[in-house]
Amino acid sequence: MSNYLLAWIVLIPFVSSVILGISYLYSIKVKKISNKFFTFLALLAPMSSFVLGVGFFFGLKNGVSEYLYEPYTWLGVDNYIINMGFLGDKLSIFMVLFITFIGSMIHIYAAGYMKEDEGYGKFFAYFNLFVASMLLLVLANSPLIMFIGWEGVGLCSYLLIGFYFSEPLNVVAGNKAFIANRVGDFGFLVGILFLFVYVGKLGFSYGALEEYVGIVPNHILVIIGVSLFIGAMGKSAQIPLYVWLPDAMAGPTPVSALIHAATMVTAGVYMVARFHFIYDLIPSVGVFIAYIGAFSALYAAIIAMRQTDIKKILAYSTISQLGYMFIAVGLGAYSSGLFHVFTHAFFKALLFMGAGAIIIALHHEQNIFKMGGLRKRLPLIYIVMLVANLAISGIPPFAGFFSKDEILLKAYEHQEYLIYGIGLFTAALTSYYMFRFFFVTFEGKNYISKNLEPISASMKIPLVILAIGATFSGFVGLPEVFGGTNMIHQWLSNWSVDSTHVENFKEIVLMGISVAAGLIGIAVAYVKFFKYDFNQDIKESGIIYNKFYIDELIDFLIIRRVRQISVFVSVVVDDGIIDKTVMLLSSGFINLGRRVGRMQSANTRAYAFFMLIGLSSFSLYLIFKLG
Amino acid sequence: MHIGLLTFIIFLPLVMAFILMVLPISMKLTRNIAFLTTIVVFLLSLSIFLRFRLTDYMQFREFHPWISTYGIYYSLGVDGFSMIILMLITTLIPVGYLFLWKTRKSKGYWASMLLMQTGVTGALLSLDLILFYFFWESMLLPVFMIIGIYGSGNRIFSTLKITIYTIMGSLFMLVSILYLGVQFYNEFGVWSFQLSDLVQITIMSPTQQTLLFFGFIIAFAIKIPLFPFHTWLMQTYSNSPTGGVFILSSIMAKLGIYGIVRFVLPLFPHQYVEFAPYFMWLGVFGLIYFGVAALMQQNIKRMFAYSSASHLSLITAGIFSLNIYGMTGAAFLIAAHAMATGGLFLLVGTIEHDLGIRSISGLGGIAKKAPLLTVAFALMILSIVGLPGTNGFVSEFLIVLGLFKYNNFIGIVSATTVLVAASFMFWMFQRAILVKTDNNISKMKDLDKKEIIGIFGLAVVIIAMGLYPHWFLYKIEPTLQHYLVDILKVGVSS
Amino acid sequence: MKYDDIIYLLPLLSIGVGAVVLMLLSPIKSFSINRLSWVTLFFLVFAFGATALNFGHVYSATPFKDIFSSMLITDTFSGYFSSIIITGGIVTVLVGSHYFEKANMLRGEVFSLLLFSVFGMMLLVQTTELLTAFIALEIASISLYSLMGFQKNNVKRVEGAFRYLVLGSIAGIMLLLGTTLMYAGTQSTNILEIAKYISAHPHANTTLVITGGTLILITFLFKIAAFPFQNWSMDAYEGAPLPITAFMASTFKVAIFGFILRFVLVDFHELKSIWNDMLFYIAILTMIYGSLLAVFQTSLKRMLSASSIVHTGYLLIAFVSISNIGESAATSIIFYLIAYFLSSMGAFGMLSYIASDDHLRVTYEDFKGFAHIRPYMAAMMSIFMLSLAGIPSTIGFIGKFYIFVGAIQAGYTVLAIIGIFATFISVYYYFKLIALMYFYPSSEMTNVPPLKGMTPLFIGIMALLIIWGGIGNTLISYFPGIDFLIDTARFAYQSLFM
Amino acid sequence: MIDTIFLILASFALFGAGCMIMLSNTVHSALGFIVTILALAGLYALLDASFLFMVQIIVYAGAIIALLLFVIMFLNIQQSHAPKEPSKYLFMVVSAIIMMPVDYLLFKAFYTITDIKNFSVTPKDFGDVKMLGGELFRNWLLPFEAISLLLLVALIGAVVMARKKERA
Amino acid sequence: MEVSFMSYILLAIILFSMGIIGVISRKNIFIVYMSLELMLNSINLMLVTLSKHFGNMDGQIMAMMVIAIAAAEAAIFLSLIVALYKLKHSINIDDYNTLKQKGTL
Repeated sequence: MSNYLLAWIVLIPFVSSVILGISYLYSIKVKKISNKFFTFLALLAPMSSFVLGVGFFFGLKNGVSEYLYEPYTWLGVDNYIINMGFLGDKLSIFMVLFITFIGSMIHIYAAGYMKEDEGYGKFFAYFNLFVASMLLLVLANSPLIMFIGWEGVGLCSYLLIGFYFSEPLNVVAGNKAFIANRVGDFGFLVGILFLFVYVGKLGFSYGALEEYVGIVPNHILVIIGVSLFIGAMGKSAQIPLYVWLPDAMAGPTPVSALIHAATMVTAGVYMVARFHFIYDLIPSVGVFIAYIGAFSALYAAIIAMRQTDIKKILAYSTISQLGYMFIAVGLGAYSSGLFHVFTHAFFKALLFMGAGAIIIALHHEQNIFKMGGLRKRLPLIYIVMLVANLAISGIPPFAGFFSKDEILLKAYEHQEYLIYGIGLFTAALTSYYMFRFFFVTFEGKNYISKNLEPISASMKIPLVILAIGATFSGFVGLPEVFGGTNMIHQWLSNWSVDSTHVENFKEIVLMGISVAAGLIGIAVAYVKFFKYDFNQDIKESGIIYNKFYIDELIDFLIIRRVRQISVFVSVVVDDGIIDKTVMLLSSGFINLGRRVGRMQSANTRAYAFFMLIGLSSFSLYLIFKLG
Repeated sequence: MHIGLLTFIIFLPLVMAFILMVLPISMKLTRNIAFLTTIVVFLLSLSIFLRFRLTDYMQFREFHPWISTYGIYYSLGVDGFSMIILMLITTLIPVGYLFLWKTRKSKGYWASMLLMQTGVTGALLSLDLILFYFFWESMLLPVFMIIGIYGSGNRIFSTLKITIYTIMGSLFMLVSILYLGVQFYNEFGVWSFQLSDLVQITIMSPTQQTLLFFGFIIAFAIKIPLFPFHTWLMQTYSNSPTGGVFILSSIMAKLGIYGIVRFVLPLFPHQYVEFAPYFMWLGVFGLIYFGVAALMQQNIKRMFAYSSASHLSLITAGIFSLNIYGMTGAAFLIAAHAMATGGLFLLVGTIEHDLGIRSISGLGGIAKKAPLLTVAFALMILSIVGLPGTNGFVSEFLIVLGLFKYNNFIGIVSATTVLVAASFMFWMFQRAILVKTDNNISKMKDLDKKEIIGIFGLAVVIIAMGLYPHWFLYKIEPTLQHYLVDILKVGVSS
Repeated sequence: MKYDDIIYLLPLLSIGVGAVVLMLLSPIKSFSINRLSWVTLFFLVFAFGATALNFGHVYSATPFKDIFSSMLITDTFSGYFSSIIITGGIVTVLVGSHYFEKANMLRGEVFSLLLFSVFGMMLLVQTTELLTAFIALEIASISLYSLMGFQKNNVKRVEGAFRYLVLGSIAGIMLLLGTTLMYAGTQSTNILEIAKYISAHPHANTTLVITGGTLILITFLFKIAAFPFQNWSMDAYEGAPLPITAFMASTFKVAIFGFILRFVLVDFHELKSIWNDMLFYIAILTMIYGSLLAVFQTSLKRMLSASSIVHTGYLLIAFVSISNIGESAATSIIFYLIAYFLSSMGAFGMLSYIASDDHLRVTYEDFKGFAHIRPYMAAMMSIFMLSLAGIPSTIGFIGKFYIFVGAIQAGYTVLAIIGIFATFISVYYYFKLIALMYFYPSSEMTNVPPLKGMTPLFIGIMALLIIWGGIGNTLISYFPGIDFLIDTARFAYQSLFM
Repeated sequence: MIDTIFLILASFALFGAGCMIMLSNTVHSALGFIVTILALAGLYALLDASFLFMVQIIVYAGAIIALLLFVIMFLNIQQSHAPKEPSKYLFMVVSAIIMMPVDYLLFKAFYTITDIKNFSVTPKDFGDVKMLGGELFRNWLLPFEAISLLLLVALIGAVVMARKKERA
Repeated sequence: MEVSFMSYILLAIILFSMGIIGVISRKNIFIVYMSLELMLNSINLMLVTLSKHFGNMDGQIMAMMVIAIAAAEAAIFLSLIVALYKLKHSINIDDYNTLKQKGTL
């Protein structure tokens, strides 16, 4: 594979997006263009990128260490030179592959999901723009170029959350996402700046950074590490910047599947892995990250237990699962974290798409307590959702088991028992709330059955493919205990830190414990919800249902205060003090003039008297001057 | 005698303005000819850009005696820094014309626009301080006319306010210029107001220099405007017509920055370095102050005024950062912000043209009626908030980097720029453009062909500058290096 | 050479003869105002031509030395000032004939008195003898009193004239007293001989001379309306008919400066610095007082009157600077005088052409939307306002530039700053008029004179002159530019010392 | 002898001037002024200015003051017309105090030339018409001519202002 | 005691001051006028004294001219007084205040 093709991985979706956007505008302004055209163009892009990605994958597999393509100097000021560079190493190609693959699936799914929508072309324009940005993010060879993709995906997220922009809530959610991400980006930017200032002169590609990062003083590295992680917090919805993700579910379901579950939110994990050379030097920050991840996982899981909106449940589960990933990368087990990214992409995309299918089928009903008994009526969906639920609950042999278990194992290995405990507990909670949702949706009694909307084939095919993926993708990382070779670890050997390994027996015991935790969760859910009676008028409420009132708290503590300050600044300080001072000075001068104007009294004697005073003072002056 | 290209660039609009005013032709013909004039000027300046050599000295010099008794010369020249702004001006003005096309104004409007162009390009290109002052004041008159005649609201008051405010500033500058000239005479025995001559003065005490420094700074600070000289801005922007606010925000404010770099920096290098930290802090303070104030504004133009002030404060911080990054970033942000803000004001102008003047709460749902306008609007906002991939990001990054190089803390504070603008811009976008409300917006029309051409040109440049900034930047660098190394003597990356 | 002497005296003579001729013509009923004004113009233009004969070089002569005992001098300096004064007369006649017709002042004596006034002023700048100067001043003043009090039914006129007369007499007495003291100090009243005496007795006690000079200076400060002798000017300018106000405010000021510059430069060149501290504060107070007064006026005429006080202040800045940088400061005064003359003569002239000071278009408000009715007139008016405000591209800017550079060079930076401050304030009241003319939709205006005839043409020429004086340069070969004006002023200065 | 005459005339002059500025009746003060003028005329004579002595009496007392009194009569100014001036003495005191520096300065200035000795010695025909006329037409022709024009202007002015109501 | 030059000068100065005092403190328009004339007269006295003091005639000639000027002024002054009296029916100088500045505080 030629190096320059790396650029095309990004360019194809980008160009496709631009063409789609222009044709969409053409379509609504001038002449209608058929959806087929959009579909064709939209699907072509991620698939082509995927094919290119596969090409690079084999290239790397056959011994090429990395592909590098730097077409031009992006920015060169003084001796800071940043090239527009694309780096195809094992990590990025790994990311490219699963992004384009999942992306293609969700494109196909969306073609069905959105087919009635009048913003069809626009949707795919945004979608491909997102894919392009995401690919730029992972393929960039420099943190700054990565930042372009980083913000690009944030923008697309904003655009897609507010896809139905006439509704205020959607736009508000989009804004929330963007601003929260911006808070993270602020941290990210500060991190980049520190890095830039300390090592930028020696080059700012990852390679150069890795080589020279040693010259950065340790305390600065800590700042850099934390700042960059703040960026990851924003993008990957970790405490405390997670607040946007549940609201982001306002977007169309494929968006939630692609962006807010499978790909974009994992950018933070990717970023930490990409900067592993920094985090390797500052293990304390790594532990901090792991703790943040653990608490996010637990916290989100707790909230998810009481949610009623199907997509909100999935959103919180996403936060929770992202927490697991951060546990892994925080502890230096980058490849384990990425393994979970990989498997999570499958089952979470599957969950969302399944949920989307349910929502479509039920005429945009999202409350799980208004569903029920769908098992027989949507058998395919039932099956794939079962697979996905088992996967997320960590039941072997589904994909989630391998990756999640590995993370718990790593936590245990690093002797972070608290994290391990939290992780384990969260695993139980996870299986509980997922099966709560599952049972309420598909089982139960006394539900009201409504007419179902038919689900199109283009929605079903990706479901099946992903279900297969969710089942078997775990086997690429089959633990050595089971005689497998963890291919992910092998592939990402640069990113897997060797650490003390527990004995096989202990490992199996630990696996057993986590599976047991999962099963306990399922059991509790079964007891409580399998025979859920829809007649009972249950209203979820309480502090957990209300997400610990965090949104209200933020609104009260930050947003309202900022608005008050804003009003204060513009009304009191600007208009009241500064402008008033200026105006007072000028009107004061005019008023002084009016007072002085009284001297023009048209009184001859007064004038003469005034002259006399002048004459007299002249004389006095001369008397003194002449001595 | 020899008349150079720069003279044509400066005076062609002036001559055309007079011809158009005197000839008894219709408004439409006037407008078309005026537009053609700006296009010609654009082509002329493009030829300058392409023939520009990569050096740090003044190029395309023109030098003729004017008032020889006082050594005042008609002296023009362009270097890397002014070339960027020249290109900016000559590119933006035709775009502005495309948007102003449909405004049913009189001939005087178009003549004033041309006069304004002469004023700004003249001020930009003159190297003699008196000549500079000459243009600097002259460009105020067309603004005065445009806002006063075609403005809205309390336009007369705000016109007088801007006039008096800016003239106050420039008069301070005049005293400083004269003082410099006299000092030069005292030292060398001949009169001169040439920049290249005045920098050679050595006999001034630090106190004198500091006072003169502030004499200049006040003039430029009012024009920019910096805190606390900004209160004219909000009223003027909200009351002036599209053309006026477009020129004011995207071009004239930038000339304030330009003035600091062109004149204050070489004339008072010591003071420049000495007071740089204060101005950096002032800039960063302004960035946040104006940003916060913008949040709750009801009038879009007023909000943009605050937004402008916020960004211009950042630019000011950048040029005082005493290293090449901050200065390059500032130069780049001048261009980026001019395009984005100019574009925004033009778009708001079309909204205003269709719907009349409304506050943010009086709008809403425009996106459905005018998707093209919305797309353009969004792009400009993205540039303003510094989204990577647009030119806004590159410049903000460089400025923040420059400040960071100076002092980590101020760098971190200035990095909040990514938050500040985003918060109010997106909120405004949500309320005014996207979300559907009960307001009657049936008169809203989407962009017409000319506007599409104009805004498309801007959009392409914005994206191109975001994706390949180096191509736009490398011609400035020698100039800025020259400033930093030879004049300020602080080195490129202190 | 008697012939040369007559040539030198021709301007003065023709004006004097003209005045007498007009006096004789005025009772004849068949001579309408129009015809009389043509006759007046003839004499004025003739005198101007006679003055112009000697333009362009430095000369100095005392015609009929034996007869007039060297009391009369014609040099570049006097030629310069005479031509300004004559131009002032021409503009006043052009503007005035229209005004007088409108204001029902059908008296031919007006032109006679005007010429007498011009004669007095010319004599003032040509004489080297203090008593003659006093008489010349009285000729000019008494003609002006009469011109002001012409419409004796109008209280404003008569009262303005009366106040001017009373206070002017006091000022005249100061001049006389000063002359007496000079005579006491030097036994002579001839400026040239006084100068000789002073330089011949460098160590003599100069108290008398200085006190006398101070008293003469006070008269001068009174006539140019400097603080604290400024109060009369508002009333006199307000009271006078507009063309006469124009004539007083611009031309008379020029003549006074012509005299005092000669007096101070020739006699007090060495001693002048003794007044500097005093004049320093007077300049400041004059500018501030004028600004304060002008800033709240509603009547345009009063605003222009008040602003003329401010311009006096600017001139005083240069006057203070003379002792440190003699030549350039004096030249800057001479230059500024022509700048101010053009601008204020134009502004007053325009005002008197389009307004009558009693009922039509008195205040700012009355000019709302004027630009839409008479765009060219509004443009001219704007040019005059801009020039008065000292905005670049007008001659007013160059004049101020000159003065402020001089002040800084002489070490009076504070004065320059205060001057700048006054300029800044002046922007407000000058631009207010422009704003009102342009920014309001056209309103109903009655009786707006048309843009045709000699008067607007001449005012237009003055507007063009202002622009030319602001940007004119030597780009066009052999076409005089600003340098030409500055050089002319410099020649005038140099001719004083021949 | 001269001393005595001077003192008498000076006190007359001061007395007249004092009457003039203090009396409230217009005609009375005019009479006071005449006293001063006549006293001054006497002083002129004392100073060998015989022609001026005559001019002073003829022109001032005879013409100007007569004209003034004529105007007062013409306008029929009664005592009742005279303005009420309750605070005129206060004004006088204040203005006299303000006037002090001026007086002092003038006095001081003139004091510098007292050393010229020949104050009482003058040529025989000093101040008579012949000498004055000769001087006037030899050395003072220009102001003399100018004065004639001034009088002409004053004439025109007075005529213009005193003329009856304008024709329309 | 000898009558010196300074005696005359002193007298003239006192008369001059009285003239100014008269102008400032009196409201009667005629007395104001006479005070002005008094000032002129005091200057004449100075001129004549100086003339004698220096022994040349210039002072006297100037004094004569001052008298002529005073006559010219008298003509104008009195005609203005007549005109004003006809309009205002007052000889109080303070009553002539038509031109008073308006709009003051």
